[in-house]
Amino acid sequence: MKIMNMVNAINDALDIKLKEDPNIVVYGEDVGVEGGVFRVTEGLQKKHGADRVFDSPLAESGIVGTAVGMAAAGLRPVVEMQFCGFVYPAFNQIISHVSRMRNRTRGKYTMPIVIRVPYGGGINALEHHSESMEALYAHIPGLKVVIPSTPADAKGMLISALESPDPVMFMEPKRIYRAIKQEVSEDSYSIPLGKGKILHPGTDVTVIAYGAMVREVQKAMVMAKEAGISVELIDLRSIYPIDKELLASSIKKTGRVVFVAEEPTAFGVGAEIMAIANEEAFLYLQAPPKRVSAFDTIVPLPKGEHHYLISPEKIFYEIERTAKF
Amino acid sequence: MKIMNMVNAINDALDIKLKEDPNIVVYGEDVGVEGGVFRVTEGLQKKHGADRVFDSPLAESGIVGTAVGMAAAGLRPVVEMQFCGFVYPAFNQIISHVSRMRNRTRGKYTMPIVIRVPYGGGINALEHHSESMEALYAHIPGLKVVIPSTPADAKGMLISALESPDPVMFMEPKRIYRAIKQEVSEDSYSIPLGKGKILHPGTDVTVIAYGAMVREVQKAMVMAKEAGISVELIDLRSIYPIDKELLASSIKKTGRVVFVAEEPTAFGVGAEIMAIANEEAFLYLQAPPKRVSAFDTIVPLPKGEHHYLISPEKIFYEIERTAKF
Amino acid sequence: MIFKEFSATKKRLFRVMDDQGKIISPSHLPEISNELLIKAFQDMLFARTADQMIVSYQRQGRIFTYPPNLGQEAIHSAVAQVIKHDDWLVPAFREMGAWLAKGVTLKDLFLYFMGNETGGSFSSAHNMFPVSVPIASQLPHAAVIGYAIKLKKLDQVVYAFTGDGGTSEGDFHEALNFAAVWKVPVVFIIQNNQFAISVPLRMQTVSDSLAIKAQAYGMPGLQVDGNDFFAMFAAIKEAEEHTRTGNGPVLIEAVTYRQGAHTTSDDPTKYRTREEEEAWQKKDPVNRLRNYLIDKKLWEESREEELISQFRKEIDRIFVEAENHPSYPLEDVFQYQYAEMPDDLKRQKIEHERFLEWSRSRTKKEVAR
Amino acid sequence: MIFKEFSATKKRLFRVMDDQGKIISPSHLPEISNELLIKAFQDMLFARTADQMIVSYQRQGRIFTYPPNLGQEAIHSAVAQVIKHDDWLVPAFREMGAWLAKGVTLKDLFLYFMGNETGGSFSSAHNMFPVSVPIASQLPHAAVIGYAIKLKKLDQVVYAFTGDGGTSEGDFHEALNFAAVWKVPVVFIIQNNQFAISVPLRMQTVSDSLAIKAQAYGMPGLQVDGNDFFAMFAAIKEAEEHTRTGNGPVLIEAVTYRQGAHTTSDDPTKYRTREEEEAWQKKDPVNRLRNYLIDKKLWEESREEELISQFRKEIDRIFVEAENHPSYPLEDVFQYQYAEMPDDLKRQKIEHERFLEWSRSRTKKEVAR
Ligand SMILES: Cc1ncc(C[n+]2csc(CCOP(=O)(O)OP(=O)(O)O)c2C)c(N)n1
Ligand SMILES: Cc1ncc(C[n+]2csc(CCOP(=O)(O)OP(=O)(O)O)c2C)c(N)n1
Ligand SMILES: [Mg+2]
Ligand SMILES: [Mg+2]
Repeated sequence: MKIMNMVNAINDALDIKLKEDPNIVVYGEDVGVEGGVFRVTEGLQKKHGADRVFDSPLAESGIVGTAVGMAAAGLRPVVEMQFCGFVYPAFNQIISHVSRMRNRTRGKYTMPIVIRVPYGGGINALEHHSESMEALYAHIPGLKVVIPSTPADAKGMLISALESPDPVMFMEPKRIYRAIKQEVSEDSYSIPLGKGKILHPGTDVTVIAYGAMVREVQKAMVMAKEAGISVELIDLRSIYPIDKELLASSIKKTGRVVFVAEEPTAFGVGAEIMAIANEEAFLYLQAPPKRVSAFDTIVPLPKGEHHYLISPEKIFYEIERTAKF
Repeated sequence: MKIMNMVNAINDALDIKLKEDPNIVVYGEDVGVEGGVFRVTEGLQKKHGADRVFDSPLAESGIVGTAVGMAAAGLRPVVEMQFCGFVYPAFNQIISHVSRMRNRTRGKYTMPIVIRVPYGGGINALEHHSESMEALYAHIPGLKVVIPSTPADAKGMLISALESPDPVMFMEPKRIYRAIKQEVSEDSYSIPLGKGKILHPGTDVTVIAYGAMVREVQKAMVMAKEAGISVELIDLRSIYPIDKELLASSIKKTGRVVFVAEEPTAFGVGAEIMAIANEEAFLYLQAPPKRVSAFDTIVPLPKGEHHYLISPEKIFYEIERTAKF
Repeated sequence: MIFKEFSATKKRLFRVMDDQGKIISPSHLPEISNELLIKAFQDMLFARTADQMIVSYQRQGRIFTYPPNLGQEAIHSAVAQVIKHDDWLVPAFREMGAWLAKGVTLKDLFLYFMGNETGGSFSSAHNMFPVSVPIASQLPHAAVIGYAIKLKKLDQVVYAFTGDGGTSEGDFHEALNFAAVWKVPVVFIIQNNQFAISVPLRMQTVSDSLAIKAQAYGMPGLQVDGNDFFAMFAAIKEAEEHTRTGNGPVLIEAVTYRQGAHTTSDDPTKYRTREEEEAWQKKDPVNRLRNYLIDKKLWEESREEELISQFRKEIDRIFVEAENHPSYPLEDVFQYQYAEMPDDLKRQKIEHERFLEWSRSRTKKEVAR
Repeated sequence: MIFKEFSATKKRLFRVMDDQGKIISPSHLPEISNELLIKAFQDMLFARTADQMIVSYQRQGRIFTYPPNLGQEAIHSAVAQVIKHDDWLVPAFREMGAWLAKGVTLKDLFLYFMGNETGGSFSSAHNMFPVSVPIASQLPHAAVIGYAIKLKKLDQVVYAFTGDGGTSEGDFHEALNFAAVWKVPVVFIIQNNQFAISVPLRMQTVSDSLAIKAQAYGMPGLQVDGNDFFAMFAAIKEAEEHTRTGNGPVLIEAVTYRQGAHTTSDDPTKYRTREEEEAWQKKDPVNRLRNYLIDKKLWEESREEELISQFRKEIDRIFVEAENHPSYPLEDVFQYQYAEMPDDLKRQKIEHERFLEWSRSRTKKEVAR
């Protein structure tokens, strides 16, 4: 065991798998010499060679598009998109090829590609640097979309992603890249994709969150506890496939749902959670499932971001309203 | 009044507005000489000149990106994306600029751009030619996303779009481009964006649809009537802004909701409808709101498409199940 | 040396024979055995026959949309004669002759254009990508198969196709740049058939040629008469050697003409003149090579008729076979989307099957009434 | 004629003065009045002073991330001297001197980098786009402002910036192609500062130059010493005349060096050597022009110190003003997203205000306890 933050944990997972699997290559803008703008790939080029960990030209469509060719030719590319706001140029490659090559070729070519995407707000960033667009990927058939909330999960989930026969959007909540430290095993271990996790059992309200919002919910839970509300906290971890079973059983127990995320609200992940609550546990619902997510506007620059970010207090406010409904 | 199909009606709207507004320019791949692969812009270049209706190089990001420049410089570009499956290269321009320029520049530059997108399945098309990706656009703050279901609506809604101060994704259900004919006024008239419409009042189940699915629901309603189920049919028309008021009042009345769309189900428009049903009418719901939409797979080629398309019978099946819940 | 001599920067079109099939530049006539030459010609005939039959099947409503290859066969045949079993082919969608060389069966091809996914994977074609419908999006794939080849030290090269229209897409640019920077073995072939659907080349780009775009990436570029089999063969050969020996990618612009419609749903009379079409028909690649072969006594017109009727029988037999191929089950819509089907998809399938059962029993009841 | 004489195809860098500021090609010395030349130099000094102060404000934690301009000022000043009031500027994010010429106020600039949207719109700058963070995505905008200019028969040209890294993006390609095909008045300027964050040019492209990429679009391309004010001024002047008179777009590669970090969060020592940095410092554009001016008795070192201290006072005054600018209200998050706020957004705002009210009363209660 070793104390790691999420950056260390992701780096460790990459390091381990680069050693284990000669087909893995890691590339993207600045991931080589520089080790990535968030230093996530730091040291990997030195250790594994510039053939396997390297910089690419500044072209996201090219980065993902080349990954498609590599995957078809038997490699396992891990590409970094520098920020969630810069994945868009690669959308055509992601939707038209990465997500559907297996289906289109009836399994002849598969796409074991991991696309790493630092995402989310709260880091006083420039415009286009704070986006949370996981819902877009979750709607595209053929992708897996996962988001860890702790260093230990990040490592185990990334190792799973690096063993996944199908493409994975591995979204990294950059706000907590270095904010959370914990003991993480130095071994190679994997956490299955597609499974959520009950972080805290409770009886009154099911709160569903992921990524950086898990920590915010945990802060809100202190207030909830004071107010005598028992919260069951679920870390969704996987946006698609989504763990309906876990969600259903928790919602059936509590009858109340609060969903918390950084994404813009309309047509987001939260909507799917609302749908699931109905489809899976309609007769158990005692209050309308509630979305606590961002306004349907662009993320403001730092000076306005406090208006926009989801605060623990707001989460508590909605938990309380739902509990009292 | 004149008998028109949707192709005629859209052409007519463009023609009228090209005459009225000297700032409108219409361009895209094959829209000039050829009049578009669906002949929607047929004759417009002859009438309005090659300066205002013209072909562009084959580059969707360039097409939308240039529209941004034109809009900032005071024009009103109407661009055609040849198929919904070919918008993806333009995603970066749509998300990073079209949708947010007004907000980023605090209104200094606005984006009165109409992006026309023929979409949907059921036309025996090649791969990538049958997609229904409206949910992706609906999730992006700053866009309007509208879909007509009749020639008359298409004309009135397009005229509104061409007068909108903000960007509109104008999605055209190509399956019914020529399938529905009706009397359409030859005048300039507009139908406000953001408003749905009750096509058929009813008391037992609210069925919400748009685009080509409206007609399929109408077929299912014949069966429902036979089965003694009174369906209230809402044509959503606008995906964003979404007409929550109309939805809420209908759902409160019937207590039952069936949503019908061609899109893949997970994280789609249907999820938002499920959320709205809960947020707006929780206490009135008598059955779990139901989504009747496509599997979360790519659209099969024509020989497999019958497995995938939503049939009137399936719609009826779900209406009945919901009515009997 | 052709790439040097006719470098795109010199604005010279590389040709070996004239429009009638007379050799105008004997020094550039590539070495090619008579057998291979005759095979190359027969390949062109076969592809052309299949192509024309598919168009007529389409008119009969027996297949869906199809993009005719008529007039572009020399390009495909040149690649076909050079490409090796382990080499990769990354197609656009209009180079049937090259696909056949990679082992695509006619049956798969027919199935695909009949709208049956079973065919579209081209399962029998080793190291070949599926057709790429989103224009130019296949080029980054091609670029980096080359990287995998380099990394694994394999003896392979990649042939990648795009059209003239495809050169306008950002992916064209990104792909060529990646390939050049990473110095990988790829032969990029632009089929400049003068049109992207209805849009003529001059509205696509105003560069001196398409080949000259190679300059932007620091790779050799060559403009070739794509209707001249010898020129194409020589160009592909040299490109292949250049790239296989570690010198990085090359770009070939094959100047040709799409004699047919863009696809079977297109009507070219809307955007081009009969005169233009006729002018290009005079440069038809099959006729040119035939003239040459007849002149050299390597071919007789009489032989051709028989051969073609043989081809036609064979093609039709396979077409009927494809028509009788079972249409695919519901299962197939689901099973290939992920390696392991997510629960959600499983449930969608089960729910749909439940509906189908209900539907069947309902129909029975209706019938019973 | 520079564009002909030094056409990118000839692989010659256009320079007028050497690294010390000595004129090495008098025939190319552009006509420029002494007044304008001194203004150009003072513009460079001002921009550099502001730039350096912003970096130090950032170190003090008074602004957020900032991309320093150090070493690239000659390019911006050359544009600043040529650009007209009605001309358009489409920036990337590292050409402050050009922004100031378009009327961007320092206060807006500071507000923007302090993270206040109010500044980011650059409301006082006529015909100027906001900063474009997604690399190269601004270039298609620039391309087609030109179309609007043509259509409306306006007397305007567009200046568009990108970095060397930006040339790899598909949008670079699409934009230049559109502009050339539509023959619109745009001057594309690549600031080749040798790096895209940590990635050196040779890993970005292996073309002979960036200017030569113009070949791919059929437009003139010129590689200029971007640290040579005279060369830049002459190039921009000629480009402007060329494009304003209806000859279509041009591409200028300005060869320079980013002397500072990529942004204030970057550490260049990770990816480049001290030697390299020092070699480029010797070619510093401000020093070169200063040497020239002093040599020509147009400037005295003594004057500079005073001027800079004056600049510093002014800059600091405005900076403090920006710091005291009211932070923006909740309203501003919502009100600019659409012309007319959709009901949904209105409700989100109202709901949030309700929460804020609850929060305030809760805090009061806590305090009361
Ligand atoms: C990204 C994308 N945009 C548009 C289309 C529609 N489309 C299909 S073929 C074609 C023209 C292609 O022209 P070219 O590259 O010259 O190839 P050709 O058809 O002439 O062989 C277009 C616009 C598409 N398939 N993909
Ligand atoms: C589409 C996109 N991808 C990645 C980034 C992150 N990024 C910001 S600046 C930069 C490098 C830009 O290099 P260059 O174009 O040479 O401009 P310079 O910074 O040198 O002025 C990168 C990769 C971005 N802003 N946009
Ligand atoms: Mg073509
Ligand atoms: Mg740079």
